[in-house]
Amino acid sequence: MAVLTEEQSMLRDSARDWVREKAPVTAFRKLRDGAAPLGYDPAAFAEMAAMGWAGVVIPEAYGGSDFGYLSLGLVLEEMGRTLAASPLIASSLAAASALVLGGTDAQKQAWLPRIAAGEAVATLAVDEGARHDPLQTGLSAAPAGGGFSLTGSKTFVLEGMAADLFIVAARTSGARGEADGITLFLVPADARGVTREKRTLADARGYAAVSFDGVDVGAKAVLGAVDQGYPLLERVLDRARAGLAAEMLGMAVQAFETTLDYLKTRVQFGQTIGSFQALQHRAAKMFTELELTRSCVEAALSAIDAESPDTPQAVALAKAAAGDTLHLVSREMVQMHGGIGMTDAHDAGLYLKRARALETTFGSTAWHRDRWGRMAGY
Amino acid sequence: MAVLTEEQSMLRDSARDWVREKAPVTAFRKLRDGAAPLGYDPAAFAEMAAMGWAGVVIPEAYGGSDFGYLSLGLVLEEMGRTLAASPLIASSLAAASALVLGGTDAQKQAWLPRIAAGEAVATLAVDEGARHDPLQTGLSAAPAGGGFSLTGSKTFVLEGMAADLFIVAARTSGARGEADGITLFLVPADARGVTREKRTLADARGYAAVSFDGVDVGAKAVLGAVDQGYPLLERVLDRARAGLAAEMLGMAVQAFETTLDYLKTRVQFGQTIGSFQALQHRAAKMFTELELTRSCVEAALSAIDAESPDTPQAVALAKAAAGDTLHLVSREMVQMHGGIGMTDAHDAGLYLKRARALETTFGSTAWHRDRWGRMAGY
Amino acid sequence: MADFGGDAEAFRVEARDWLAQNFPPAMKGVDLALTVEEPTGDARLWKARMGAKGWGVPTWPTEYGGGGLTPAEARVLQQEMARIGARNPIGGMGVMMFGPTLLEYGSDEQKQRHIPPIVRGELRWCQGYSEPGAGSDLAALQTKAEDKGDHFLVNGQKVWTSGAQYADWCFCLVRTDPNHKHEGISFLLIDMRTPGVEVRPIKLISGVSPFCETFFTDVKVPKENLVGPLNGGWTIGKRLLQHERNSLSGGGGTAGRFASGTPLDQLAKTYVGVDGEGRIADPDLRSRLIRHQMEAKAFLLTLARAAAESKGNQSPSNATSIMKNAGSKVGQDRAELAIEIMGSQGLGWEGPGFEREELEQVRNWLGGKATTIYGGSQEIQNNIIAKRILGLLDHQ
Amino acid sequence: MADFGGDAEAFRVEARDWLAQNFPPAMKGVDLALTVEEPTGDARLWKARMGAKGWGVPTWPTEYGGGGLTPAEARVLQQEMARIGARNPIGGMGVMMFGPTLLEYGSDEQKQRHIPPIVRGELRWCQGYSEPGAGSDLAALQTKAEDKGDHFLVNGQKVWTSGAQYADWCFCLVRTDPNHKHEGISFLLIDMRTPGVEVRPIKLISGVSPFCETFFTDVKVPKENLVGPLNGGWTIGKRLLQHERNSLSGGGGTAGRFASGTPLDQLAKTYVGVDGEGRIADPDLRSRLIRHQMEAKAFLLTLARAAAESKGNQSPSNATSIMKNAGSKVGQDRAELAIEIMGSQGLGWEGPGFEREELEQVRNWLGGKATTIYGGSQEIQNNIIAKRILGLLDHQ
Repeated sequence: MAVLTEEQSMLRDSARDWVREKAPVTAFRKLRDGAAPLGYDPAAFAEMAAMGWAGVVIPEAYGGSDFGYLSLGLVLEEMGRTLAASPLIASSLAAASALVLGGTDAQKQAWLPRIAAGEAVATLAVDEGARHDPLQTGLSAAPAGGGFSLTGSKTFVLEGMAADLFIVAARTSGARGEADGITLFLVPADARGVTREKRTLADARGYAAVSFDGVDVGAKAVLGAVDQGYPLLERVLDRARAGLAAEMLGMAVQAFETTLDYLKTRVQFGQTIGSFQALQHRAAKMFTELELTRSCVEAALSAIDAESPDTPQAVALAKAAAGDTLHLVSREMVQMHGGIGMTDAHDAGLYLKRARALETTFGSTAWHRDRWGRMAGY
Repeated sequence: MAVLTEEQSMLRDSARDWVREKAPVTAFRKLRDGAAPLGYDPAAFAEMAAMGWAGVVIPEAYGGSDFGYLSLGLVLEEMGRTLAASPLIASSLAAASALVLGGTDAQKQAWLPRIAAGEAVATLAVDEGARHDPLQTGLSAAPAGGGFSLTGSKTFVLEGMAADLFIVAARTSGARGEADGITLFLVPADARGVTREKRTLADARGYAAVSFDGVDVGAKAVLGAVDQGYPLLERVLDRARAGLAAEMLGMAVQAFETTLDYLKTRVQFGQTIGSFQALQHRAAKMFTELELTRSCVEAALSAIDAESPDTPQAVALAKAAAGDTLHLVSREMVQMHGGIGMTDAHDAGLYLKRARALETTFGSTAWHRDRWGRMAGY
Repeated sequence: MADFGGDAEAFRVEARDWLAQNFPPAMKGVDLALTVEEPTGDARLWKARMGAKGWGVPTWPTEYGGGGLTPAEARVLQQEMARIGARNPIGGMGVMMFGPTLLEYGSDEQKQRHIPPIVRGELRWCQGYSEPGAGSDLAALQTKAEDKGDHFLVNGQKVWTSGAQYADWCFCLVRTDPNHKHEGISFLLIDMRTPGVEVRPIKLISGVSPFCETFFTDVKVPKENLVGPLNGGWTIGKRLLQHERNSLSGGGGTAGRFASGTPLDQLAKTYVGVDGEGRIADPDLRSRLIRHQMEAKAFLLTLARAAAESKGNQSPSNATSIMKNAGSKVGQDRAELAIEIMGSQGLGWEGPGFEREELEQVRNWLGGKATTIYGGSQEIQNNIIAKRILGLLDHQ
Repeated sequence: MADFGGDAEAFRVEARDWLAQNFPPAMKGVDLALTVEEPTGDARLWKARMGAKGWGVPTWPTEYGGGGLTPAEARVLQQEMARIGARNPIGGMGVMMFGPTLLEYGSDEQKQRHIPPIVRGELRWCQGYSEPGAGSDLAALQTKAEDKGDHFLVNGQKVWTSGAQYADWCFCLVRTDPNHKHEGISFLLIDMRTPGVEVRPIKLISGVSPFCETFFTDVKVPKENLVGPLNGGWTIGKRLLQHERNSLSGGGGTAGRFASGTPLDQLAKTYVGVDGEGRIADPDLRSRLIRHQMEAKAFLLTLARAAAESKGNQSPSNATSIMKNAGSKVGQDRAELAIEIMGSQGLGWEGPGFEREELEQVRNWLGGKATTIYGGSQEIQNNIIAKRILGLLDHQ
């Protein structure tokens, strides 16, 4: 655990307490079994927002606490522990960061206070295919009457069914694969021509495919500069990725602790299975990876807070390390639980499914490793 | 173990018996400690030749037994077990294959009977740099008086200090990196302009750097077709690689068995260390990899015998599998022996060093994996 | 080396003729093992003919309705069936595990009663081994069978009874002596329609329910249903597990699992694309794909080698325990790679937006996690290799 | 978060002044720890000045010649020394392991006698722990110290006594009670010049001999050389091992090992070359290099995190045992990758045809294999994590 300020320790402790009491894994299971339309419980999110968690990275001038990314990461880690579902990453982290980093004062005024209060949910609409690749943005934004007309579609939009605002990556010039020519737009979900359809993934969270069928927006809908949205988008995505890594770390820690408890209680051959050395050494390996991963995740969040130029490298490392470690731990969770871990009634499958969904979001482990390698000159 | 003919079983058994009696690891250790000039014991090689091992892949018409590559692989596996040093791979397998596959009758008559009898040692002179890459052949063969003049140098030539004949890959046209324009030449070691210098690697075998300084050879020195030597060279190299894989398999089997013996006898904490489950499971993993590797090695040798079009894939798989498995087992040999395995007086270090030398010869594990992937369309 | 003797080749003509006359062409490529319903029409005809001929279990003795073929003849039959796309309509746990075990340990009466219906594919069997407290440590089982004179009274709970909801009979390990662990276990056959038997399907992480919990409450089992001696069931039960492992690793199971579906290289080219040199565009993924495909090939070569080595030898070989771990690793790696290749599409669960193959791959991935748990977990297999094959001892 | 209090910052001026006056500029970047010979000239001067000031062991009490600095001040000193390229001339096992342990467990007489020479770097210590039959199971040691009234009579054999051929003294674990395993061990200091002490260097697979076998034959050791109570040496010995692990993982050892030499990406560009897109040409190697470099970075971040977390806390932390395995893996992987990159050149042993770096890398690769064996093997570290940190029990 990073060296925390007193305020950060308090934030973490209150998140831990609240999550344990109000959002245990059983709460997520209920949402899943009830096929909750948004993928999360709006009442629970309202409570989170009331505690200030939706405004952690938003300046005080716009209703937030400006408490920083490491602080928000502490909350996300606790949420990850119990698979607590909320739009914190999509709205309070990713979309909020986009507005903070790229928005005009008017844009900020319009959206940030509502996001911070949990009254509005915003989200990024970036990917158009199965695999994350923002350079492949093809959704067209053609000039139309002083503004733009958006046509195309986005998929796997986080909290896409709940969102009031989409921050859409569109192409105003250039071709797929090029950084130049990408522009970000603020598109309210109720704009004419916007339709969305739920996508149900194995992790049972709130994804949507969103279609833009000649959606007219004014020039003031542009976030940042026309054609030059890609660097801003990358900065925003890196913040989201660091948040995902924090959630993944929390999941991995809890998956490990749950497994460790089982190792200490399950008896076979007259012994707790945790007394078998082969399992002990595998547990030690997991613990080692968890410690290494924590260092990477905290370093990435701290790099963002410090506005370090090494942020992209630090984030790629954190997302990849969290991906590998969560992959290892969630698989071992099933294996070490044996048959019971294969049943839907046990939590192991929930962690396994969510692990892969997070792994693939905003760049897989392989994608981030290659990205890190390219940045390091390999 | 593949299903063997009676003759093959007898060959394997006689190789096993001879190696145990005449070429145990202590014999190699003596050669190393005495800095044997050739890297092997000529008297021992004469015994091997007398038993027919130098002629296993040579047709009967040229003094061999035409017994096939799987058969020679059985001998090489037994040699690998005790690190027995000999020119079997360089001369009796690689160079002999080159002559058999590409030689004129006159070339075969001139060299194969002597190679089969162990009277002459021949070898390939292919690589010019630290990493295997036959396409990078740059040694120049310029037309000169009806023949060719060779200028350039080769390095890490196997048994290069002992060789009577070099089979030299040279460039008669084209540029480094191109397959077209490579020609193979038979160059006697005593040809004017040939000089060689010993290279001492960690495995203490017989390597040489060989310089060709305007070496004049006649047109009859060309093996195969001018400019079109590369496909022949690849066929020859694949035979050598399969032989290396067999030697590596034998080494890995013995390294494992030596380690297993230690696990059964070394006592710590009042228990044989082999009773600790973490080590048991690592031993089971090694055994599993050895079984898988054996299948690959035998399949590659059998593919050569069957003149299968899949030979290159089968060989790449065998060399890579043997590389990975020997790497695993030789490292575990040191680790599981603990301190004693770190001492020069113990055999573990000898296996570790030889493992890496074989791994890098005629294409590393990584090189063969990539090669396999390209052939498979990845 | 010739694969088969002259006799087996002579049998080829007979097999070919019989198949020509009896195999309904409409059944080409149809695998009845994949359906739960009773077959009708051509399927029913094909099953009935094979059942009557005994060729669904070609090497079982004719005395109990089996084919009575030699192993060499059975391979010829297999080749001839493969040639015309005929699948064996007779299968299930009765064929793979229980039948061979009963043939070895059962009384003549038991064989006469139970083997012919298996040969004809008339009755389904399920396995009553594992219990909530007895997984890898199977011998810790507690389901109790009390001797009540003319019958046993069975009480207890089994889990992972595969297909119990469709089964007619269950072969069970039960405790007949609470004072001896291994020597207090008996091998008992229980009619699933007996009063007091209750079956509850277990939903798995993949969403399907191939297994059940089975509860026995005061279930009366006739004495004649005891196989082998009282308290002598452990040996029989272990032998049956060898047959299970054999069928899990050697045959269609594992190898089939990772050979099915679109090949990974094609999936990768579709979902990931290629770079300027025609290589799969994600270099990290490409390296791991190549490594996996090479491992898969090594496993297939090892299956072939083991088959060649064990020719004519019907009993399970040592190599079996290696195959299970190696095969399940290859299968699990394949499934992980498949969903990684397909990105978010590879995680589709239900509803619009997903291809059938995508929805299948995610279930295949999750379902495959059981392959390192059932039939002797990965850890148990490693223990077996270490102890039985490598001769490493437990703490003394 | 401020790193240091005001006092430590005040000390910065003092440190800077003293160094300006006492550090010979010619010693910039020179590491005396790497030489075995006695220093001369400026090196001798620098060592003598630091020894007299006590700043080679900055936090040790002034009472025994140490620097008497607070941990915060010690960090300031370190920063100031790094700023001008000054290396600490005082080191070795006396500083890293024995000194801290003696300060904790020794009598005042023992500290007065042994600590000052360590502070001044005058005497070398070696470690007499392992024996041929007692490696990971250290407490199985058999070297016997018999009570002969005014002295102990020591007989036995130690192995892996690091630098014994150069050492003046040896701190030993010896058996003083054959009937109790852990409670029969004492911690004894032996003058290496005592008659009956014989040292034989052990040649390692890397060709060097940093360790020795040390034989004790009727060696008389005065009673005053017993540290702590009779038969109470195990606790002291284990405490010393904690200091050893600390220095092996946290400090210069491991981190230094893989930071030295040409960076791997440069090596790869030199030996392997790049493809059309500027990527390292061997894609399989490239993937593994990237993965390794990321692991190395994660390890360095963890070192930094542990240092930040343990600020002001001098005792070894739980994280130490993770560091040893993680750090040695990174170091060994690096060495494997380095020789793989260099191909056959990376396996050069001696003679013509090899660069100095090539010859060093092969020895670094071989020598590094010891890092998962000494100072608590990889397996022992995993046991420690599993039991002490994770609370998993042994078989009951």
